[in-house]
Amino acid sequence: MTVTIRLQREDFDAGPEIARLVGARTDIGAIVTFSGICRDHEAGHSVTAMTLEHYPGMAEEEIARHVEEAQKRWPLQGVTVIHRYGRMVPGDNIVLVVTASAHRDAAFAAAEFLMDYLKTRAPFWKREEHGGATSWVDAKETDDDAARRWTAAT
Amino acid sequence: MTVTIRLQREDFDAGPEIARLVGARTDIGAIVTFSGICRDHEAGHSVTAMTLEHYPGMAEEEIARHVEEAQKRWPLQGVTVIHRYGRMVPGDNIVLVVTASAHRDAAFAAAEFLMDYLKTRAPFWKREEHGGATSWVDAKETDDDAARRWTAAT
Amino acid sequence: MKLLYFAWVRERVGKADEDIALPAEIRTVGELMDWLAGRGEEYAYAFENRKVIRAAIDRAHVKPETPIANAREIAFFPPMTGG
Amino acid sequence: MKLLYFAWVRERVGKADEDIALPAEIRTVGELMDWLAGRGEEYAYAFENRKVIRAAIDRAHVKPETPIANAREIAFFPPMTGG
Repeated sequence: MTVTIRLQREDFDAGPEIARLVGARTDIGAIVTFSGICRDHEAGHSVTAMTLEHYPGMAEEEIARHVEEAQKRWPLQGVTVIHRYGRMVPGDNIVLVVTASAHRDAAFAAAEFLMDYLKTRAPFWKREEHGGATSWVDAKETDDDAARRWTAAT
Repeated sequence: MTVTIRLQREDFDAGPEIARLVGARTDIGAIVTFSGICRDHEAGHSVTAMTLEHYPGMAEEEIARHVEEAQKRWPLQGVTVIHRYGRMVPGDNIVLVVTASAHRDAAFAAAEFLMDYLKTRAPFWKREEHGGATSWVDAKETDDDAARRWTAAT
Repeated sequence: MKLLYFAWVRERVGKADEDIALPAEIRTVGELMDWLAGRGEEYAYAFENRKVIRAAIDRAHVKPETPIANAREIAFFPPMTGG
Repeated sequence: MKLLYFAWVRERVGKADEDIALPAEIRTVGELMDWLAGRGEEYAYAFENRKVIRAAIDRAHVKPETPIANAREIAFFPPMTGG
């Protein structure tokens, strides 16, 4: 199991991250990649920029705990999580999750699981800029609901 | 809605395909990418190579029909499907599906939907090479079940 | 009418496609499979288990009971294994 | 003990972190929030709606009833909005 977790201010590129995760392995059948991108709108209003604050140390540890949990639930061969912090404008990458497995259902499920948990449990906070003002983004109930589906059945 | 469907003998690279789909748009929030890769094993036996035969013309049309169906079901901003044919060895890319949406649940669902349908409805057939022999890959019931879940509820 | 064969159906029939003049009494895809199966050993082998063979008319999936009607191109093949 | 504040909790308190000597009678995270809220206007404002504030002890999520025990680092922050 190849695990890469990185928090960084810099941009990332999905292609090389996928290639790095696969490397010379020939037992991987499915790679699922999620790229989260800064949008120009949010709940009906426009967004001109966004700043992501994080809790250094805890963010890495919390992501690592969820990667471990994903490994327990699905037969994974590799996971990469990259989360940016700092200021981003619409079109900029925010987060990348890559999961590798012999089978596509495991790769899809693990990527969704990790994204739902990053949204609701990883210590990141978004502050939006819109029309000269800034405001902290409220947590969404739909994100909490999405995260809860992974515990409801167990 | 940006739709790209390509059948090709040549390899592809997920990174540039994602970048092409996003382009200069700033309204996309989520990109889900599925890469299907030729594995060195299948149902317990080793695989040294695989040849993909397809029905030219119908393959493109069938994929286009499912992309249209995905657009009806989810608010998508772009879909790219690339499927290779010809001979591949373990580690080679076989298929790429990229879905773009403002929201991650739509992007995930559409990518899974398209993969389930590519597996069971797109006219491609795999012939494996293993230990000097070749054999046609049998369709999997689990793939049929996966495809059926998209119709069961409607 | 053009017939196309893919994967092991193609291998068993021994050709990828052929042009054929159908008897007028063949009205459905299933009837066409029955008729083809009687055209010789290789066809009998290809169509021995008709339940697993899929068909497409003019590049769209159809069922055995689908009428052939004005089909230009009919294809027979095993269950798909793409993706 | 080190206290950390993030996002609007940090903005309201007016600092990102501080070292603090806690009274011995404070045993849980919830009791610590109550005590902090009484430390002045900016704290009262930051902790006015304690139900929405989340906490972590030594970089792991905890609930208000979690004992502080031997915590080295306690953080307070709003619900997370990453990803």
